[in-house]
Amino acid sequence: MILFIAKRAAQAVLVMLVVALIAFALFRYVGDPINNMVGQDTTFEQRQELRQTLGLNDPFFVQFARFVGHAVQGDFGQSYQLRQPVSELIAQRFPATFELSMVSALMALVIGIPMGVYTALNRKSISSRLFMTLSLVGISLPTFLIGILLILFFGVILRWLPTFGRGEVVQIGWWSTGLLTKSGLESLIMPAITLAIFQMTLIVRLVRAEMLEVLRTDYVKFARARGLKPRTVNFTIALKNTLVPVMTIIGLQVGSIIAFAIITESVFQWPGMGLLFIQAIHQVDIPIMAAYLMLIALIFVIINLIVDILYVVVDPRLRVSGK
Amino acid sequence: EPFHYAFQGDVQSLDPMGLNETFTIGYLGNIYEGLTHYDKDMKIEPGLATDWKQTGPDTWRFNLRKNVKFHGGQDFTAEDVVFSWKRSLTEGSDFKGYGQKIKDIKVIDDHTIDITTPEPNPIFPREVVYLYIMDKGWAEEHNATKATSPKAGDDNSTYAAQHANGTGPFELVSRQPDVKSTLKRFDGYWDKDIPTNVTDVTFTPISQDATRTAALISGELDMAWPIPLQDWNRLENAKGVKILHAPDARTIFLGMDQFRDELLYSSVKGKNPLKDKKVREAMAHAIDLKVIDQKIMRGAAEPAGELIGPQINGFVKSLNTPYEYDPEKSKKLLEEAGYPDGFELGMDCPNNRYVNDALICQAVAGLLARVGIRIDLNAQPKSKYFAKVSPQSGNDTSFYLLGWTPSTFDAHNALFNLVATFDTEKNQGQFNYGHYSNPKIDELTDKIVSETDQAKRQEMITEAMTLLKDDVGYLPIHQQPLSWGVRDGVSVAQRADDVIDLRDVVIEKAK
Amino acid sequence: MSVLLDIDGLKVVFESRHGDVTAARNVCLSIASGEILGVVGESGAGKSTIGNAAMGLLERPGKVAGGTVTLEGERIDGLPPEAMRRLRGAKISMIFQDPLTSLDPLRTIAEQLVTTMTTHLPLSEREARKRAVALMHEVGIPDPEARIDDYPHQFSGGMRQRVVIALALCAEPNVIIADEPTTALDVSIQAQILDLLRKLVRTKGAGMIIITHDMGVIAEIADRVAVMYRGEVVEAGPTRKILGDPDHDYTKSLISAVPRPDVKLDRFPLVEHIESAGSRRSLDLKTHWLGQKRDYGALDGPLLSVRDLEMTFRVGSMFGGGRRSVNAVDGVSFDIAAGETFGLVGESGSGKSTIARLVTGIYQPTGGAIVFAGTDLAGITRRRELNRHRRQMQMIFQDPYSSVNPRKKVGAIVAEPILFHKLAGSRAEVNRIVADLLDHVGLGAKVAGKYPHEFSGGQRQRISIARALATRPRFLICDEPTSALDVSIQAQVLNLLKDLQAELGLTMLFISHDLPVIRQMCDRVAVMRRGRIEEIAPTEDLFERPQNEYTRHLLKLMPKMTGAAA
Amino acid sequence: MSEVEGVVEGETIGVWGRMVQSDLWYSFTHSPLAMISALFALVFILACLFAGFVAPHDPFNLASVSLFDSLLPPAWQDGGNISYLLGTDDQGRDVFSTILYGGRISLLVGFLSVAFAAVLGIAVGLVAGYAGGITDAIFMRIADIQLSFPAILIALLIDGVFRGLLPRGLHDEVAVYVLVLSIGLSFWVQYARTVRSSVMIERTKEYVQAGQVIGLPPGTILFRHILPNVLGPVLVIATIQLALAIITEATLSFLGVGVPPTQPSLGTLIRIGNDYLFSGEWWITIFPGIALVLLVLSINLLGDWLRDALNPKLR
Ligand SMILES: Nc1ncnc2c1ncn2[C@@H]1O[C@H](COP(=O)(O)OP(=O)(O)OP(=O)(O)O)[C@@H](O)[C@H]1O
Ligand SMILES: Nc1ncnc2c1ncn2[C@@H]1O[C@H](COP(=O)(O)OP(=O)(O)OP(=O)(O)O)[C@@H](O)[C@H]1O
Ligand SMILES: [Mg+2]
Ligand SMILES: [Mg+2]
Repeated sequence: MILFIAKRAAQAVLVMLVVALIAFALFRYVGDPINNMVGQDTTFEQRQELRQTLGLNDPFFVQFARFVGHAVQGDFGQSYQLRQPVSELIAQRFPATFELSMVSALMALVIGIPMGVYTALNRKSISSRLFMTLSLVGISLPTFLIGILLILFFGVILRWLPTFGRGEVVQIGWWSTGLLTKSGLESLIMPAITLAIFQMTLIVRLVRAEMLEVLRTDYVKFARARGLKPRTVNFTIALKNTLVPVMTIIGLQVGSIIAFAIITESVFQWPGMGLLFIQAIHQVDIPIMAAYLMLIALIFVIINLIVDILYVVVDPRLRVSGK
Repeated sequence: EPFHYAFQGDVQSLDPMGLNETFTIGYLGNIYEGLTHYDKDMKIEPGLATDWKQTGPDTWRFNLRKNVKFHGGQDFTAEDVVFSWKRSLTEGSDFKGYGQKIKDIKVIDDHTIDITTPEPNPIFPREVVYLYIMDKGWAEEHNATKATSPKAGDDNSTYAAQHANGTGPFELVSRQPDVKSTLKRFDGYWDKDIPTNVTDVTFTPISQDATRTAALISGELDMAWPIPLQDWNRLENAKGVKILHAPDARTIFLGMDQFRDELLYSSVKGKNPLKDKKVREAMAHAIDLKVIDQKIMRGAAEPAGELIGPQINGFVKSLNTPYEYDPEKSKKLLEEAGYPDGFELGMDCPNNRYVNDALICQAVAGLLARVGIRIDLNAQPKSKYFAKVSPQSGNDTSFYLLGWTPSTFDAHNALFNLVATFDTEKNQGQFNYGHYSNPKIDELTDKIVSETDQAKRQEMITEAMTLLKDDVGYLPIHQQPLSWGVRDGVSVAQRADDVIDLRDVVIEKAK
Repeated sequence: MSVLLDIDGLKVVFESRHGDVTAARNVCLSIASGEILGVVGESGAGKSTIGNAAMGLLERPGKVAGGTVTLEGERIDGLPPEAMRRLRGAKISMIFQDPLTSLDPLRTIAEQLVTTMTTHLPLSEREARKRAVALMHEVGIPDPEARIDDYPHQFSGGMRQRVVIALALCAEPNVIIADEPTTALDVSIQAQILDLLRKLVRTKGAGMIIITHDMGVIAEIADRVAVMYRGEVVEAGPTRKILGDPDHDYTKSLISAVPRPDVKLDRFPLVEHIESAGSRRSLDLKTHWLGQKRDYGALDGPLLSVRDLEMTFRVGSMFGGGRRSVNAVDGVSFDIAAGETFGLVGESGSGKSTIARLVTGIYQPTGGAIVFAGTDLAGITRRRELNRHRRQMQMIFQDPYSSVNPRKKVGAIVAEPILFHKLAGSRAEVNRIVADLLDHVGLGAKVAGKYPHEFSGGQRQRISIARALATRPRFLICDEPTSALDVSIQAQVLNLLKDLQAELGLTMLFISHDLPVIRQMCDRVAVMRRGRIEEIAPTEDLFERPQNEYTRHLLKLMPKMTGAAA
Repeated sequence: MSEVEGVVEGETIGVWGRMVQSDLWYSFTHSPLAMISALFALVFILACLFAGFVAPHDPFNLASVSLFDSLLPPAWQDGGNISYLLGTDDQGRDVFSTILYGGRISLLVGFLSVAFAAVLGIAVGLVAGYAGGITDAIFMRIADIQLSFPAILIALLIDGVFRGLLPRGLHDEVAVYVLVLSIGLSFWVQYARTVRSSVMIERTKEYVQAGQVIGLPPGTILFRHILPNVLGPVLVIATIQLALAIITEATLSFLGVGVPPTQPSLGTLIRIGNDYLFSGEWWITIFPGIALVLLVLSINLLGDWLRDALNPKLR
């Protein structure tokens, strides 16, 4: 186990190096940071000077090497725009994104999995067909549209929920949480729903598809033949077997919820990493982009590691290493 | 009274020498002050200087205000002015341009200084509005004597980018980039006569137009801008909010590549049709500014014929009549120029910089298509757009849209940056992406800069602008509108540079 | 004796777009307490279907179209699902035919047993677990304390079958429907299980239906026998009567096809009653594609020679502790001469299937050599070279359920090797060959368009056989090829194998625990136990003069069909 | 009787005959939902393909679009114009025609990118799951790398590279393929990881061993035997991602990579209309929105049906 994790940690480092490499190759195409860093009165020469100072004229692998050199020491540089250490910025933003993602992931799972099971068990019933169809409407509308429609309805017309931001937050150490205040919770509702809808649809459909397969297996039949309670058969036996393949996607989804809450965050002006990142793209704030991408790489490596470990925890067949 | 407002972007840095960007310096103008100050009509009024006069062609005497305290309790003295000026010239500063307008400062006494300029400068008081004064002691204490550098690991701290200590009517309470910044009224502010009754100010950046508008309508904000033009109707009809609008000092215009022998993006090979004045004229007559105003800008813009607007010193009213819309004439001109079937032309356009920028470009493309000029539109976010069209990549464009507000509110700024021949040596024409060039205008521009006789100066500006218009060097489109949404019961002064000065915000007592 | 279960006039149909299939019609069966009813019949006759129907477990598209099922005087067909559920496991239980897929792969044996018990019996988890261990011991799992926390995939087929039995019995039902409970077991375990079942029925006054095609088992355990043929009960009566003096033609032919444990015959007595499964043409191997011989170079020495073969599985969690090794094959050596049939018998889990997989290259041995036709397969690294040799080998798999791809039609499954190795000229010829093969294994050419799940276990096994034959192999490994087949089909298939061998000089490694079958089929036999070979001897010598203690033990336990008319 | 009529392979009944007789067709004709969905999808796709004939206007021809006609409401509302059935957008393009013309781009991008992602992802997943070990580790780490880049950045990269490599003027032609490539590249991981996990289970089954014994090369075993058994979830993801791809395309176009604003796709049209939701010009969003929802709905319902129909056990 320790060996396994050590191996994966080594791979993670490699992954992050490659991510950084690609990132630096890519930054050339995002635009020019200088223009956003200076006012219109700044002369051409001063711009060139600034470019030189920042090392933007260096070949990209020189920039890359410099970045890695610093990153190894835990220094991800300073935001061009905000003139603040990037690690500080990300630490400030992480809690917001994390809380939002976890709440919506939870929402997607708590609604998605039982719904998937239900629709698989009652494959032909009107209600499950209706649900399957309705769930599609949610995903065929773009996220930004869903967000705006929610704002329009609950924020502007009904005025039930705040339209933007995170509400009051409570500071616990470096972590800021919105889960402890009323306005924080209220602010969370709409973004979380917006973010969860897509994941939920996917989970419902996947669980249903896998569940249909598993329900036909002999061991489920045998479990029924032993008179086990339907709850045991459907959830303990069938659902668990369903989860092995579904786990992958759920893992990926949780990862991408964290990583790419970009649109939701910018629609609701949710002060998380996604907003920071989209802002950084607009401003070509290379240090932020680089650090963010590395963080996301790390998150995915960790999530995939967890998923791989979970496979083995859930599926004993994978524990054999005979071949 | 609390005041809660939102803009589409955030304050970029709290360092007053950090970024010379309208919103940021506008916001910091509530915390910091310069020697002079714009009033709500963009007229110069005393700031930290009580009065000033030109004592020689290149010397100005400023008398400084007494009994002014910084938020931290320090006294304001001439030392601070000298310090701030020097700081504006340090490496990380984006205000070198302003700093360089000063050659030297001689301290006469604690509250009197003599400033010399490198050359005679008739509009000098305008140049120091945004040279905000910091406290020397405070900066030294926090190792913030240099402007915050964008580069990490430099010995200067980032303290000044996250903290503020000015003399303005509001002091900083907290700031979280892109999330929220709060100010509170500074008790010790020297000017007890400012109209505002605001005590606590919360500022939130909200980047999405729709979200911002929604937050305003739902009552979560007292004020928000910019409000998308198409939402004006909605806001007018909504209870409790109103639209405040006026022409912006910014003029939007189209520029054309007039220096290459063959256009980069065109079907015409071997020659550059845009060098031909007839073609430029044809384009000018093909673009219906009225319909753009009516349909794209919902009637809120001011179609323009001149590169600068009425708010700008040097504006000539007679030149501001747009080129006449006459597609027939356009076609005829094109035919005369040898393009009876028109041609293809690539166009670059930002899509998140100006009000409805991409839409304007699309409309222009549509209008030009009707006379045979087929536009291939490349609309991009501003960071990519500017990277492409600016001199650093060799002005990689054939036809582009740009907007300009002269930061000094003086015509020379526009002539120098947009119209004068592109020349890196002299730093002129840096925004003249199409390299329009007229030696006569260059000559005039050089003279305007130091001409102190206002009447003569105006004459020269008028001449230069007339030459430009005759050449069809640019195709002005309009002055875009300022578009603020304000809650009923809140009164604000809408400045032509799109800055809200909290000194003028008055909130009616809660009903 | 009170009647426990009474099935009266039962009719089951499978609806399909091509019309309804009646899998059982007018079936009447009943059992009293303390009684064991044997149900025999051809594969696909509807035996399992009846069991499912009685349990209320028929799945779409199957449905009960008529008749009644009465349990202890109460009608249970058409009972609401929840009421039916309470009965299942507690009052009436079923042992499924396929042990390999009947167990939840993700939960330990202990968990599965405990849940079942606590669902029906007022037991605490600890008590349940204790009983589970005892039960495991009862069904003959060695070292139950340790193995109860294993997962199903860590057990051999036979062991899993015992677990399935334990699961079916753990809530002490009165009526047990056992669908081929001992098919996958070796004789010693089979004897144990039969003993166990018998004891259960006798002491607890339970009643049991035992579905099987092993006449030996029937003779051993059943009080009465019902013979099913094409969905109908054609004959029923006391065991002695049915086995000794059958009335119905089908029963007669069935009895005659039972392999004799005592004498070795040249061929299996051919089943006269051939009307099942369409027209079962026999092939003229002299002219048929299947008989076309391929030339292999001259060969001196054995065709297959296995030396000191070793296979160690490492089992255990990746989270440190609990890792242990299983020496599934532990220093095995034997030779098989060309044209010979070499038998491999031994208790379940002794490593027979593992040897088969090693020889075919599915597993890489951890030690030893496999020399095929003079070439050491372990020494070849080039895949193509290896394949050239491997192509001459084929294998019939033990588990008919997972050895055919559920997503492919039967025709495509059988055609694949022919197409892949380009063994036939045209698509039409392939189709003809496939049809012939399917016909020949007794499925009928028409099944080509169906999917495997539409077949009974025995029918699926025949698909697997047809597929193996489709490469015209030189060397055939048969891993329990007929364990799921009824004796008439078994005779048919075994005769086919014998014919092929005679015509083509086919060499076979024949794995089975059915000793009579081994005796009929094999030239030499190896007896395996715990990964080692105990004894190798020519068949007749082994059966007549066993040298080894263990061999003698096995032979003693071999069920005999007393009173068989032959 | 225990024998039923089966379809005997190789009978000469012709392609059409075989199709009508096939199980798939049977199941199709017995599922009204599938038939309605197919009908809608077919009509929509055909209308898009032949937009030039079906649409009353050509919204991509700048010369024919007039700003004067912009923001007209649907024909039945006050101020509507019968020539613009569903109203016009901010540039005066006929919404109905733009739905068809733009639908063509959206469909192209959607189908191509999903196909690209699926093919790539499935292939990688199969190989990684089957081979295991180091191959698996390499592919899965590549997937991790891939996952770290949002579609937006990938699109910027590819767009940048294309612009660098291709001569000027070719950009518009390749714009669509840049989109396809970027969206495809950011989608494949889902398939790869899903397929991989299923393959890891499937490869232990005996039918796989049977294939090995026949001598089938790993490729054949993977694609012919294992693949059909792991396709269930893949179909789910593919049908859902179709919607996602169409929407992603709209987002990317906003960032200046992708289709030019003068030729809006369905998603872009929705995005444009999004700006006009508050101001009362709802038709610019709502009609393309409905078109998209119906399209996605019908394709997903077809996908649901297909997945169930392809699973012999569920028939
Ligand atoms: N799901 C199904 N769909 C269609 N036909 C089926 C289905 N399941 C079983 N059948 C048919 O029902 C008949 C009876 O099958 P059953 O499983 O009861 O046979 P069996 O007597 O148990 O055979 P075996 O001894 O080989 O297990 C077979 O002909 C089979 O083809
Ligand atoms: N893939 C595997 N991983 C771990 N252990 C295994 C594996 N395959 C087989 N074994 C173990 O190897 C031993 C021999 O198994 P094998 O399947 O060869 O037995 P068998 O003689 O064929 O038994 P049966 O007659 O029941 O089929 C058993 O103890 C089994 O648990
Ligand atoms: Mg059966
Ligand atoms: Mg075995």
